[in-house]
Amino acid sequence: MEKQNIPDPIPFKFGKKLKTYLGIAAGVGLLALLIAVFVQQLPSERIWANLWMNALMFLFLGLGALFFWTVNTLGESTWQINIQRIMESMGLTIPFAVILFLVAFPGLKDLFEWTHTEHLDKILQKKEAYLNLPFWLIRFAVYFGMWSFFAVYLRKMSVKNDFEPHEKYLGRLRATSGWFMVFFAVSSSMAAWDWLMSIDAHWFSTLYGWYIFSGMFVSAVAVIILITIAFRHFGILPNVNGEHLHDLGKYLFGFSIFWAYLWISQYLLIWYSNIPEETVYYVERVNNFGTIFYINVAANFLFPFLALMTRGAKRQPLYLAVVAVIVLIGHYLDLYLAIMPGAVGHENASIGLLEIGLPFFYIAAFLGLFFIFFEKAKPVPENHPYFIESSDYENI
Amino acid sequence: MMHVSPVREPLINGEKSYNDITSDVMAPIKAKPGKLWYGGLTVSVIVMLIGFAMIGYTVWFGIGTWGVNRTIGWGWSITNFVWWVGIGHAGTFISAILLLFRQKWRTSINRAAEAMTIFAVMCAGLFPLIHMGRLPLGFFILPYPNTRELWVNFNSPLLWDVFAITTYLLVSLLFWYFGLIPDLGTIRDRMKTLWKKKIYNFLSFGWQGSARHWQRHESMSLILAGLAAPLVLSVHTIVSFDFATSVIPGWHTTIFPPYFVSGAVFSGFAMVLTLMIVTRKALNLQEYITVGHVESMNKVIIATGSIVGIAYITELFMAWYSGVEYERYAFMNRALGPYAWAYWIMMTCNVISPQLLWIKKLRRNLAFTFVLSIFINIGMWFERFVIVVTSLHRDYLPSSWSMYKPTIIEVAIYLGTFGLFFTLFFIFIRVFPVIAIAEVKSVARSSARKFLGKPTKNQKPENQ
Amino acid sequence: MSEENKYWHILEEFEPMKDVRLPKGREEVVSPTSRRNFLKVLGLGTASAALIASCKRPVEKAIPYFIKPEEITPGKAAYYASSYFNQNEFCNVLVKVRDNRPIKLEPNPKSVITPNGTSGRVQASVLDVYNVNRYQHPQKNGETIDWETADGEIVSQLRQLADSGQPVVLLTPTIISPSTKKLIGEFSAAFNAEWYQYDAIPMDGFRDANKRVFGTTALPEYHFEKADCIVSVGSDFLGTWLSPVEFSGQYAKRRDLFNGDGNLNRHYQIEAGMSLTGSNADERIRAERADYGKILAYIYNQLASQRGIATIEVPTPPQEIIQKLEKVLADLNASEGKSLVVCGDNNPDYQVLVNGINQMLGNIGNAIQFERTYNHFQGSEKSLEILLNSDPGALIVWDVNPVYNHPESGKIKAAIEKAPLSVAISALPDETTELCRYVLPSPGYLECWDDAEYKNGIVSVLQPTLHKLFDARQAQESLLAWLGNETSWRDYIKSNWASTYFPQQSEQTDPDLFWVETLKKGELVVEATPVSITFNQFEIENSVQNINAEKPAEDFTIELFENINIGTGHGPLNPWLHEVPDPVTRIAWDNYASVSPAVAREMGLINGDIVQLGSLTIPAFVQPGQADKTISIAVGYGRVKGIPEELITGVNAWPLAKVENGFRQFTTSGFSITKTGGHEEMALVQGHQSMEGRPIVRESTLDKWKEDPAAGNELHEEIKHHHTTLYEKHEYKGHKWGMAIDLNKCIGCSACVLACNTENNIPVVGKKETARHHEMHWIRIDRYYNGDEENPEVVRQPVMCQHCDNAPCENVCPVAATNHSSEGLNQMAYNRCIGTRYCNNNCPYKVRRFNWMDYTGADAIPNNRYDPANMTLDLSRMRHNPDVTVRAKGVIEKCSFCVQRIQEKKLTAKNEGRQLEDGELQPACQQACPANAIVFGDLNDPNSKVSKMMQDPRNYHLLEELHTLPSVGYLTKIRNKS
Amino acid sequence: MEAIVYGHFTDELELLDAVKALKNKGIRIADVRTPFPVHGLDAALKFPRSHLPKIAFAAGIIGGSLGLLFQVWVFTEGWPLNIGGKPYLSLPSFVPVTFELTILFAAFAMGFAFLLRSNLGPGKIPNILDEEVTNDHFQIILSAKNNNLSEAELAEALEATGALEVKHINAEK
Repeated sequence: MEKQNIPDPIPFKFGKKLKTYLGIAAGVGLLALLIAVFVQQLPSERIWANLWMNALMFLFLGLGALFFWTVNTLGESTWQINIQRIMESMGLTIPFAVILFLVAFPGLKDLFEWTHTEHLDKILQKKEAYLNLPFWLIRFAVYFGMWSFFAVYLRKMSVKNDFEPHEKYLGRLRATSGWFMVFFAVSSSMAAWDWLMSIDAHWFSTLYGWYIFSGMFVSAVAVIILITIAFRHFGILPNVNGEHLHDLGKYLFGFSIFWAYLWISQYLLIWYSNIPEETVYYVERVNNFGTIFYINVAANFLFPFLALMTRGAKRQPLYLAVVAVIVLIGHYLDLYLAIMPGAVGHENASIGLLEIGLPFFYIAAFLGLFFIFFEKAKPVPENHPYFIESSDYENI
Repeated sequence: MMHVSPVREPLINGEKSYNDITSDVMAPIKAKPGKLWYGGLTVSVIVMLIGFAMIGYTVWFGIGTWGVNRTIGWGWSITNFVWWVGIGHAGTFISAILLLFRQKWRTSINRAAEAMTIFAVMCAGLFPLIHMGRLPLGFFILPYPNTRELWVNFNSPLLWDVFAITTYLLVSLLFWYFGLIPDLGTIRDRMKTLWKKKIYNFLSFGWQGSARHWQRHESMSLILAGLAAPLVLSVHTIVSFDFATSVIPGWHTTIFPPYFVSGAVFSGFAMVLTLMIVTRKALNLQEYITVGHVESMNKVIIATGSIVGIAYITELFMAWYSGVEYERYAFMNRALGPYAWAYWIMMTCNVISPQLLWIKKLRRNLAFTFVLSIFINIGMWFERFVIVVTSLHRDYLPSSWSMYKPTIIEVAIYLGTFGLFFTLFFIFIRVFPVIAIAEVKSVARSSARKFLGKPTKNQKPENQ
Repeated sequence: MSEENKYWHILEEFEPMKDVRLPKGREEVVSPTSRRNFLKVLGLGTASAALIASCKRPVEKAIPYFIKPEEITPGKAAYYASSYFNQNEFCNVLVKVRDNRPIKLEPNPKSVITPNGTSGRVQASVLDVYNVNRYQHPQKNGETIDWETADGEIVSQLRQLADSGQPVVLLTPTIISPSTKKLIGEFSAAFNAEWYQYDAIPMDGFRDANKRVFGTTALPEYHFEKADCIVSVGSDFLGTWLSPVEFSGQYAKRRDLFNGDGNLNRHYQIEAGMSLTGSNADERIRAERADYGKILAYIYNQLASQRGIATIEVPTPPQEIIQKLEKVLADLNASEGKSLVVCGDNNPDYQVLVNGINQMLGNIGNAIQFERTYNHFQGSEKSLEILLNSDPGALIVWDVNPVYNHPESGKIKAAIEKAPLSVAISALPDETTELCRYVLPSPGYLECWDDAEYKNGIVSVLQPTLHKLFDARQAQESLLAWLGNETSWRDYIKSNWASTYFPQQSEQTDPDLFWVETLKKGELVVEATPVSITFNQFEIENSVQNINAEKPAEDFTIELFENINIGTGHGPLNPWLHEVPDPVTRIAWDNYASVSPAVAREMGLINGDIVQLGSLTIPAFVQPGQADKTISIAVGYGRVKGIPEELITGVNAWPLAKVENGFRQFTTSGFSITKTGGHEEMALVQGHQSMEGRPIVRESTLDKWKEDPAAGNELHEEIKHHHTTLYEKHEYKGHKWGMAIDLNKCIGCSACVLACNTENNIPVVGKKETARHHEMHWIRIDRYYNGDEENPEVVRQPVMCQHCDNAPCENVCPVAATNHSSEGLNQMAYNRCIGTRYCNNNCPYKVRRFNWMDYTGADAIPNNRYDPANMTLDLSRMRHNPDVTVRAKGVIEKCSFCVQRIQEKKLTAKNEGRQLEDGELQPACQQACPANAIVFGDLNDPNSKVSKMMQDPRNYHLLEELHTLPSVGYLTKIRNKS
Repeated sequence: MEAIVYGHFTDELELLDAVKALKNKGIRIADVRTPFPVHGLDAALKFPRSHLPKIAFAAGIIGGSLGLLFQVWVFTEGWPLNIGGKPYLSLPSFVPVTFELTILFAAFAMGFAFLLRSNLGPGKIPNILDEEVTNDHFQIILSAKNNNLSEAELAEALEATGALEVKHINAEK
């Protein structure tokens, strides 16, 4: 195929207009929160649960992107070089997620049954060696410390290569990605246990960590897709062509299926042997959160599966964007299902102003930070040896 | 053409021209087989026949000739089954998933790997049949219409296996053979003797390399890959269901599906390495299956091996975290009970040893890789042994606890499947191209710096 | 129809008897048939008839199946009242007969003595009839001869001897048959013959003690149900002592918390080896065998001094035992007149002390009564000595095997060889018959006419249910023949009854009808004159002297005991009895020397290490709770003569017994153990002894129970409360079968196991296979130890298929061979099973059994049979229950809740147009259980006993936390200990 | 067989240029034969995308739904059995078999479609003009019939693109 001549990139500017938009969005979010607290006077656990849920979602986007970038680096793949800066900048939001978590900390007692050390039943006493606040906090610190470190360091290496191109930076990128992968493999699961699974303190599932990871990854890809399409639209990333969208689309498609695979694996196995200590988790969700339970599967599996089956679908920007948005909402619901039944309970939990409004604040915060970081560096790592290769390949 | 960055390591060495590729790969098919080959084949056939004899013995006298008992109903038979199926995952993984991920290095190994897959699945498929108490009535597991309108139990993971394994075998065969067609055409046109030409012509379905055929062929391969990728996952997932759906501590755990799959790919790649490192020497294909390929495969091994390792640890931790005494005991018993040795062999071979591959030198060291790959094969066998036997031998009621020791019969049957496997493999390397000729050609240019075409009589010198 | 002749079915009815009107409703008494059964019978029935040409009813006519004889309906079972007696076991039974073949023995619920259940041996005894090793013809010096010549020769020789005045000796086991006694009397008169009775494990010491203390040799009858406090010094009264089946029932009555008043008895067991009874005790006091005397004397002294009776001078038992005894004494005093002290030793002096103690406690007349005294255990060592010294001219040995089981068998051997005429009357070849010149085959008891007076005034009948399989003749018939008496043995009995018992009763007015009615009932109870007793205090002192005279035991003491299955040696030819693991050690097919863990550790012994004990080389077994200085060995093993190779197991321990001042004793001291270095793998079916702290058998104490009936069972409520499910339970309209097992009543006797074997055609797999854990039993009795190995507490749990409503096994069968019936049964379609064993793996209870090899010969492949115990020979196969499929190689089998019985009873009820009554339908295990620990019934019927038991706060389900929803419930074990 | 002209290339890039050149001249190309799939060739020849994927999709749907419906029928209509207390319609249990049948049908339907569409199959006799095309030669075939040019002209045009060993096969021969 012949090369279409590519226009020069329009430099990205985090301008006033954009800032005001984000400001408004943030305002809406805060307003929703204030109304929930003072006007609706919702039960405290529901407030905390929402803060917790959104903080997690915020983290997932950054962490997922960081994982996506590192895994591609290790795979020596090239197609993503053009949009690598998006992943880098998303990763840099991780350190700021800490604040959002800290905001929710006062609510830990409301969220986690096991924090009530004064009355723990037999099972929880057995778990106390792991599920106790001090140790939990230490782990919290370690996860964030390491993730932030990797995010920042990797970005540094990547940017350095722009100015003084050198093999060594890429070497470091690869090596560090390797170490990150090792740490991530362990920490992602453990974090899932600590922050989500232990909400239903008695319940346990070995698969849980990987299940949460798959959801995280899909959400991150969805966001990457949205940003990529936007930047392409505004000519910030002119090199990005149908092939890149096609690949991103494939990832969204493939990993939605992967998520579904883990979902059915976990559900089927628990459904099959029907042992109370396990079924209790699903019984609660099927009986009292039925609608969301099924919407979750539909939005995160059936929809993307059917919508992205064809080649054209994956290459059509607008179409792809719509799918990405829906999947993103789907995984927000997935998170809702993971947290609310345990933390809030079906009497109090529901999707209202708070659940719909609050996310805007976090979206604003996320995008704001993202734009700041994206602005700081070149839109593409043009000195990356695979750069040309990345702009010129084709999906057979 | 797609651009390939100069920093990349060439996929094949020796500045091969298209013609070189054809003749190099076809060399073993044209040449007279050597002593080594005949020797190998004879040994394999003998071992295979002994195995079959022992199967006959088992069917005749009953499963009582094995070491299994009222407590441990499955011993080596199912261990071997899972092990072989696992090995049978590399091929399709390589040619399907790596294709989707555009890993070009796969082209040199996918053909042989797929063949290996098919043979391994054949060996695997034997065991669920043999381990039946009433093999002659085995056909009951098929939902065939009968006068009693009695159907099978679609709740049973064993039944799911029947469908999964069959589908996997058939689709892998299809994928593999359709990939072969163009190369068979190539061979046909190089064959001098008429009867060989005729046979290969029959096999090559009349391939003539038309652009339209190529186009369809490519698009079909892609879709087949798209279908095979989830299929690969599903097969070992369903195998893992055999255990995970039960209520036995150590069997019933949700992480099994993904963990079995990565374990399967892990062991599969190990087996591919074991075979390839020998084959490339024997058939002198070093320039096609390069150290680079070995390294790439080693990377997959680290990845999958680590996933498996994490799964082990997750299981162990969750057993404790669950606070369920049966779970806790089951895993305590794995690590410290009478079968602890098996557990630690598994741990050493599957989790610890692959970590050495973080060192680039070792990744690229053939001898080391070969030894390691064999370690992994052993380790993965023991993983299945640990899961099957250690979980069963001490389950809920201590009154029924027991121990298991295989009999010579079981051992012989297991070895017999090796006989079968290698018999098929030896035949394969003689009649089919071990490397996908066309696919290698399509990536050859990126690896060679100079013009590839072979000069023809009336070609102008400056063309060169 | 009336309850009376529900089962009652007798042979006279088949004989033309104008003078007797046939009882009405005979057709009903036989069970209904179904098409399935009928076809089976045509097959199996005719086949078996063809196999054994002489297989006929005692009526002198053959039975062609083509013309149906009026007394046989193919596929319908008939039941005949009869009795089983062997040494220490007596049961009134109903013999289930299908197509001319007795196939099952069931307790006779009308019985006065054993209404509840039977022992395991009784269940297994049906197999003895179909024993290929039986003598098939009379023999002389090993040559087959016919009866005429045999009789001729024997009689002439007897005459000569009678004339020459050389003593003719008749050596029999204890005879409790009044008619036989009468006949023997006539015989002795005619040939001035001496008659001696011989018991392998005698009670002459006991009788002697009674003579000394109470002035009568009678064995009193015991009423364990009357005792609040039972103290047993080495007496295995639930297993083998005196009348175990009877005692089990009495004992269980007082362990019943469900419909009992919670007034449990308290049971102390003082013993050296862990006996079945000891393992059931509320408190077991571990004592050296050699200290029994001292302990009894100590108890006596304490009680005496408290009552101001003269105490006696004796060495005291070890200190720690004295401490433990305080509680015992307290309880004995507390329950004066309502207690019972028993001792299992044949040492008269011990028994004297026991009598003294019971006298003091006022138990005589309460728990111990002299009205209906026991007639068995007539054998006496003293008389045997007389015999041996009288060098007899003729020795007629009738169904006893002293050459094998007497410590001084040498003498007996000599006597037999010396005697000019030696005749053995026996069904089976053994060490003794081997030596006799003439061997006259006698039939099994299911082929015999006889009567039995087990207890004074309770007379039962035995009637044949099968024509004699071989050219055999009852001993009594021989005697009649030799007396030249033409009357048949049956008529002899009949007339004897007419003269003896007919006058004693008033119900019947016509002697013939009386006879018929008795045969229907199987039993007659007449007035018994109480034995008057005195009490001689001074005898106590005498015994004490003897006890003082006991030289202190040095080194190890060996105690021989009778194993509940194999008994004194009549078991070895019965594979069923071999294969049932011992309820305490859980070892099948072998005897072994039980040593204490301490000793084992000290000597580095593990189970199966061969040790040398005096003349004996025997595998050792480490038995928790075993006294350190005592080694227990079961007798009855190691028989070699006349036994097929594969059934020769274990070691003959009889030689270690000894005769001591006129009594046979089964304890000897002065042994040392030496390791030979050899090792033998024993068929140990349960390798792990602890529950690992899992809530498998839940127990509590009586006091706790009184506060909270759910004591020890708190988990049940908790788990029920946490039960969640992702799918709803299936509806069970109509019946929903369930079973409740009262762990407090189960004594572990294994009768259920043997009943199940018989009912369900369970194959026998032999020692090797059992050792490989290929055993096939559908029900097993798990045994766990609690506490220290020194003297652990024992809990038991019968486990069979739990028939879970959420059965993990059903889910995974690829061919749906196992699934749930509409009545809640977890059912197996053997024909559909392809033997993946997946169900077995997935069964948390591990109750499924797999046919590892062709144990039954039911599979199509030739020359692959694995049948170490000859259970698939044509003759042995006659035992099969035609209602139950014989499983082929490679299929899974398991407990079916005796579905064939369920169907049968449902049909009966249907035909009679009524509802099934609760308790009418009993699976084999429940029916055989002498302790009534098992209750089966309809869970949908809120008033059924089983439903009520499931509602009991003590009820729980095994592994209920898995939500498998079993249909079997267990009631917690409640120990009555302070 | 109709009269055709064919020429060889030894470098796929030259082949691509040649194809484009001929197309620009408006010459119809009967067939191009290559030893391996040349990227961009189908674009240069203006081939429409293949329909095989659609066939696979359809077949997959059919296979899957057949599988599912059969299982549902067996457990609810055919012979409803109470198995382990599971509901008769135990959908999660039906997932694996349904999935496998989907794949099986899709794969094989497509395989056969490929053969039929390309008129390939066991024992089919190809019409090989030069055996080198399965080795290292790239062959353009022009047919006089569907071009309104003479063989000579076609040959010329072919030569012009730098084709080697241009050969004629005449109808008569």
